[in-house]
Amino acid sequence: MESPVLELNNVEVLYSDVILAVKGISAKVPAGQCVTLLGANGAGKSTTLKAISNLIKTEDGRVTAGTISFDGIDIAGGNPADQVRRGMVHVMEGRKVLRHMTVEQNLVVGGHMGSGRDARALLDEVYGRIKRLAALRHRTAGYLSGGEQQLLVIGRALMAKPKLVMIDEPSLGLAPLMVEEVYGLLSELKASGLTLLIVEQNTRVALELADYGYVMEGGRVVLEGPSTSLRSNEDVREFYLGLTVEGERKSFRDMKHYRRRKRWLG
Amino acid sequence: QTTYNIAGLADFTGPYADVMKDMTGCRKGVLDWWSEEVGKAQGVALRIKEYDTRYDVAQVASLWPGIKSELDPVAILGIGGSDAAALQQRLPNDKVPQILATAGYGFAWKSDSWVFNARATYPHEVAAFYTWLQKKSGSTAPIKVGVISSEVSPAYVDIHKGTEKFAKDNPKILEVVETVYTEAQPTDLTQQVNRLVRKGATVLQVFNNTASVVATRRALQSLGKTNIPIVMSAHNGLVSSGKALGGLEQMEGNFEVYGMAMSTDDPTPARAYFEQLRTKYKAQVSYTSACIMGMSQGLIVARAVEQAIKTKGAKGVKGEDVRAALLTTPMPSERSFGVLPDLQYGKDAPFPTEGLAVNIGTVEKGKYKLLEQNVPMPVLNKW
Amino acid sequence: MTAAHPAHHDDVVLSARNLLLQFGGIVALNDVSIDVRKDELLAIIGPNGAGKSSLMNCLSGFYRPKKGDITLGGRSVRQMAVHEVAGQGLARTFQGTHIFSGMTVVENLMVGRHLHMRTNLAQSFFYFGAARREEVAHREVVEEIIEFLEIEAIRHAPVGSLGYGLRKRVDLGRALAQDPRILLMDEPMAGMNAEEKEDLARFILDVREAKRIPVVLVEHDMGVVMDLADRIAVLDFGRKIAEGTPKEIQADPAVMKAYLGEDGP
Amino acid sequence: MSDFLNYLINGALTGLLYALMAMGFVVIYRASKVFNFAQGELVVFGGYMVWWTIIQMGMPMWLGLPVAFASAAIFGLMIERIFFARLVGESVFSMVMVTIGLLILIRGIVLVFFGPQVRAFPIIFPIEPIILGDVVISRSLLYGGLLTIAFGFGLSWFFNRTRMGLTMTAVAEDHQVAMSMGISVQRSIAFAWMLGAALSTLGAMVHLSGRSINMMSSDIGLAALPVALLAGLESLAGLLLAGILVGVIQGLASAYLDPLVGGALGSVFPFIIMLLMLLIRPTGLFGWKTIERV
Amino acid sequence: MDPAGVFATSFTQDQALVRTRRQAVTLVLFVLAMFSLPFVADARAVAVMTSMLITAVVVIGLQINTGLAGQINMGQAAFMGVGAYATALLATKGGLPFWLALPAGGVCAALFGLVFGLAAVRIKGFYLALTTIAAQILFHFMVLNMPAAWLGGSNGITVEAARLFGLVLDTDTGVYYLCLVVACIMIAGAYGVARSRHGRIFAAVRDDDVASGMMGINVVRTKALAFLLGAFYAGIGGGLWAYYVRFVSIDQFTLIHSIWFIAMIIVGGMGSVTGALIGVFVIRLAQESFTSVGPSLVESFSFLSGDVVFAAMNIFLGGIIAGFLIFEPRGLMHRWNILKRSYRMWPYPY
Ligand SMILES: Nc1ncnc2c1ncn2[C@@H]1O[C@H](COP(=O)(O)OP(=O)(O)OP(=O)(O)O)[C@@H](O)[C@H]1O
Ligand SMILES: Nc1ncnc2c1ncn2[C@@H]1O[C@H](COP(=O)(O)OP(=O)(O)OP(=O)(O)O)[C@@H](O)[C@H]1O
Ligand SMILES: [Mg+2]
Ligand SMILES: [Mg+2]
Repeated sequence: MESPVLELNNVEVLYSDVILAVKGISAKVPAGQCVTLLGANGAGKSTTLKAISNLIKTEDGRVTAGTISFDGIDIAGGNPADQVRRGMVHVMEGRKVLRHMTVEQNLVVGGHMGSGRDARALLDEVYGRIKRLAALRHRTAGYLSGGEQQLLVIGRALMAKPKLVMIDEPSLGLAPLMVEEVYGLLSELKASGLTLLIVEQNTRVALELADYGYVMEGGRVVLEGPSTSLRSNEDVREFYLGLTVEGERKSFRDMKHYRRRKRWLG
Repeated sequence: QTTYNIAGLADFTGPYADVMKDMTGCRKGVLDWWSEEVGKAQGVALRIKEYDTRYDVAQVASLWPGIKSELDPVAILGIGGSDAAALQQRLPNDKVPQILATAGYGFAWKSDSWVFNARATYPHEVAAFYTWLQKKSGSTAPIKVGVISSEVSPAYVDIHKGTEKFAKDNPKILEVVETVYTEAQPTDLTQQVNRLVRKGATVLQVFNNTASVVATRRALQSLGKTNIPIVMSAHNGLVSSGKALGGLEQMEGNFEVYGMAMSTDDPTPARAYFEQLRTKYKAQVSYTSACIMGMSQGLIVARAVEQAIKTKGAKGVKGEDVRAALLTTPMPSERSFGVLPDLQYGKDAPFPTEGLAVNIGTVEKGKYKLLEQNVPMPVLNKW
Repeated sequence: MTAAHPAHHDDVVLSARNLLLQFGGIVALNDVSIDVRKDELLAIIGPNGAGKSSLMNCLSGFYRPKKGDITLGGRSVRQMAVHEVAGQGLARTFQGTHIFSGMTVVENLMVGRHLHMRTNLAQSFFYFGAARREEVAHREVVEEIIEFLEIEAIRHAPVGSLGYGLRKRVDLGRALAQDPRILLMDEPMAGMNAEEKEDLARFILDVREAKRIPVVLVEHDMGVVMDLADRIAVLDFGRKIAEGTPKEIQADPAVMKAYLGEDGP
Repeated sequence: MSDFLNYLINGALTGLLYALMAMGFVVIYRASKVFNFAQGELVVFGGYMVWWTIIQMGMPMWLGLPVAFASAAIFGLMIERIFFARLVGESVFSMVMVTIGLLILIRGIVLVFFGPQVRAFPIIFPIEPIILGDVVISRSLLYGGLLTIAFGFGLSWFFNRTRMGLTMTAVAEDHQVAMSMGISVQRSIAFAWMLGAALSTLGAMVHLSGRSINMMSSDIGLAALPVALLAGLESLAGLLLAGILVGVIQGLASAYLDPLVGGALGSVFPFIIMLLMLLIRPTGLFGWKTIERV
Repeated sequence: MDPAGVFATSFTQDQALVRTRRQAVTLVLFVLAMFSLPFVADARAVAVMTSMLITAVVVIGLQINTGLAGQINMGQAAFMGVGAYATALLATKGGLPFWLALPAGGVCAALFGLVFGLAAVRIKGFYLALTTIAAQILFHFMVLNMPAAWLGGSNGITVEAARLFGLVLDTDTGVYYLCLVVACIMIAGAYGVARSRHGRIFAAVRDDDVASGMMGINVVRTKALAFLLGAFYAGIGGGLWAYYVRFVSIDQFTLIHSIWFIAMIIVGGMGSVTGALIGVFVIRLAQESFTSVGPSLVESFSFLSGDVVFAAMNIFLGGIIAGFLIFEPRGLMHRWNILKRSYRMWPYPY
């Protein structure tokens, strides 16, 4: 296997000098593949992504240990703008569109690093990939529906002509059809050679797309493996896919009032 | 040897910062001179310590009790409004008189005061000017004046209110065609000045600040009406305004009026006295109206102490003795080397309201020049 | 925590009739009517931008519909301001996290009690006395909720530093602290994994069991909706296209097409 | 009638000067989301730069003005380097508070370096007014007004149409999002302050040409406030209209109402208009409407 | 966070401000020290403390309004001015004794503040902050342009010293005690408000006014109330000021004063009453010690003249504020809390 595009080595992240949110994780994202990061709320998934793009510095956080290398270069603590220039874009959680600007302006801003001349071509390419956006180009982004906003932020990331896109919870708050549409787009992107790192709560769809997955809990990686093996892991099935041992979907009605201890904690 | 302390209230970082160096330098110079040439014989020296108040009432109020206990001063030399505002109510208890550098204000026009001004109010002084101007013109028609003022400081408002009062009481002498309000730093006064001129103003009164004088002068220049003079006072006078316009010649034909010596090049006794301060007492100052204000304060207090020593002896002079000396003893002009006119304080106002005279200055052929001396001041009623 | 409001004879607690809501040219709600009956969980589903949140916002008084009427417990609340609607016993949780991030968990829940607190500013000023008595009394209610939601450990943690799931739980607690007559929840489970959804589902079920509060739930997770809901209403492009039991909805071809996709959940 | 025309035209031109001053606020706001309370102090600083190059150093205009602009821009850059570079990611609120600290700081700097004296400001625009019949128009205001209009439209085009302008607008929307797209928030803020300082210098030139400068000249910043708010903090072209509106109303009020009232009604009028307008349109005439979705 | 070993066993305890015996002792000692100050300290210290107390009352009001309820207010000096004028007028023209004139002045200021609070109904954020500057300008205009007989116009108003049980409070000590007692009441009241229902909804509205509305909080009323209360404090401070200087005039309450008040809550820390007190103390101390040191510097280094030394003070003060904003934007209170926390966690770094 060739050397991975992105590699994390024992990374620790500290917020406000007191909260240790990520306690030493190591992970690899090989070129052209899709890797997913799963885990409960507060496990430190978003923090990990923000550590890679170094957006944590805006939240009074910093990487205190470990290395993050992208294309073989250590980028920990680097400037977020340099990260984008090297070809890595971070699509943040919560569909952060530029709300007062139009869809097209959002895209143009996304492509601000490229040369002015191919901007037009790039714009057309994105409109071609995400047909819906073309129709919305003059709408104010803040008033779009949730799904449209999600497509927009992905489109905006593409405008930077990235090698690696990191997406934080792309299916958050999306209706089933919309989830399919977004993941359809993501798998097309993967097919076209883009490397993806996806943080997801919707484990089912994420594992369908991903080649490899990591499960985080309490700031550590507790489980990792190819997505097929994760999918058959008992704990993942129970806690992330919500399936019974037999593979039936559990009903939310007859929840037990206690919880089985997770094996990886024991 | 006895040293009496004097508290100096100065404004190095507020609105009067621009003139403070000369003012504080000169009042210190006077006290040094006095200690050397008058006090030494009696074994008395005067010492001043300057405090920066930013011309802020809060700062004065919180500083003063400390100054009082630290220095136990026999007098305070203040600048103007804010020093009076902060202390006038408590000085009768503290028994320390305060002498201000500026002319008096209407708001401080109270009887039995512990605050004293070297000069009467600005409206008094400008009224003397109008009276003189009318007489000089030989006509009996009232002088028509356009007032340019501003509301940024209550002191400015006080001045134009006083002027309007004088016009009301003396319609034969003065008519205010209009009072125009400007910003503190007016951009362009052409329209306003044009209006005043068309309403028949033959003089413009600008007593607020140098920037306003400059803007007014520019307006007159651009209207081609430089024959209409501006009258101003010491704090925004001909020299500083001329400097701000890029040259004294720009102020040709305008007037300045106040009841102190004028800092012209004329060989006056005041000038000679100043030269002595500079050379012999190493005061690092230049001869400006701010300097004259400082000298006048210094002289008033020094002469009052001198008087108090005469009555009380060299030791044990207190603030109340200084005040008593001020109230009882007239100070003829010679005693102040012509810096001030003959001066006699009374109990009914913090400034001498009668018997005062003003000087009028102008710029003639590009030179700052004393035009008229000892112009008597008319009676002005309280507004 | 007994219900503060007298039981209603009418079966319908909250009812919206023929709502019309427009934003400029966009019709967010078009002739939508729903009824929420006593002691039921009504789920509202629909594609993104269908108008679900808009409907919730109308019900809670945040948006004012152009046409139509809304009654809560028999009283029209259409003209009421947001806080007055809340005063009528309507509580809600939010799609994103709308939580008071500068405060601790306890304080957040205490804000929920605000509706039931009565001391005036002067009493607050002279804290000792009425104000303190009231604080303590309501603190007891809040502690019950804290215990119920199992968040004792983070009682004094500032919510700004909490993870998403806990924040959602605090959000729910805050709504419960209002002791509401009806509870609206807008996508409470978005961004949670199966385990956390199970937890929250359990709380929702408990709320209904213990407190018998009707709940209106907007949610995209079909598993949750189908399992928890008594009835489901489906919105699409601002119109209600279907309403019925989970079974009926799952079988409805229009719903399949508009929302679930051909292959179902 | 000619009076009225005079007040109208000069009011409008004065209003455009306010708009130019307000442009400094808006440019900084538009590219960094920071409302700069020290704008008046920037004007004073820029003004002193002009004074220093032309009067103190005796440079000819063609050299002195560019040097003054450059020094002002460098000053703006320094402000960013020293204060804002460290604050990226902090709340906008604390950045705004920094500008309040700056206000006090720049006052001190100006006092120490240039002293409190009232200084003559160079004559940049000829003093002789343009006289058309009864109408007298000040040249500095007229040329300044024309420049303001050009800058208003030019900057508006820049921020709304060009790629660079849009990236800066993105910074004003949300610092973190902008960063996630590889926009250098720091550079945007630096540019904003440089531009803001340069515009302030231009403003000082128009405002003070042929007059005088001292520390108190910063008051014009306050007078420009209602214009910025009336237009809405995001709108550059809108400033022109708001400026003219405020200028004309102020001019007419001080000409016709002041004598009636016997007070400076003209100078409070802009604030009253602003208050009333904001009650009707809370984000000004052309400002971004807040998008609130729950 | 509490030191180890302190547990709240009842809700009353859990809500109490003073939680350990040591804190209680410290508080009592502190109050005693304040009351004995005139006996142990020199006149300057008492005067400085008096001005600190007055400023503290005003700044706590600003803290309630800006720090707690999140409404930036650049007109606090104007509100203070309204209180000072109202107190002065009621005392001189209305002949009210000071214990009536003072609260009545506070009420007048509160009503003036309410007007801007009502503007907050629609106007938000910077727009609101900047409209409060209009308060400053309107106040100035009104005082100068009402008939002079009403508000004194440019003449200002002279106030008689406060009298209580035949005692005339015209000495520094008398005024100090007056300010101390009033400030104690107001500070205690602020703590009361901050930790009860009203303070909580102020913070709620600050953090998220949409959610607040849906919690049944009348957002409009709450914002108006925050302005009202903040202005009330300013008014009480203004009233004390009137009895302290015994002369009020318009130039005592300007925009630059408002800006300094804001600087104080920046330095102390937003949102906490204690922070406001710390901010007042630190900034006033810096200002006052500069003005104290300055004259001696000028005297002992004759090559430095006053214009340089004192101008440099402004750079110092501006630098202090800017320094705080750069290195500790959340104020001293925050730094103190972190220190406390790491001290209690020691030796574990996090
Ligand atoms: N800005 C911050 N300051 C302090 N602590 C933070 C901050 N952001 C996150 N944390 C803490 O770091 C931990 C990890 O948070 P993170 O957002 O990375 O979780 P996550 O796995 O993305 O969860 P979710 O699924 O809810 O998005 C949490 O405990 C959270 O409380
Ligand atoms: N404040 C608003 N201003 C303008 N348009 C709005 C506003 N709120 C909602 N809309 C529009 O109304 C429509 C319905 O939006 P709404 O948020 O109710 O959808 P939703 O069903 O909740 O979607 P989602 O599942 O994404 O939350 C959308 O087209 C949206 O753009
Ligand atoms: Mg996350
Ligand atoms: Mg929604």
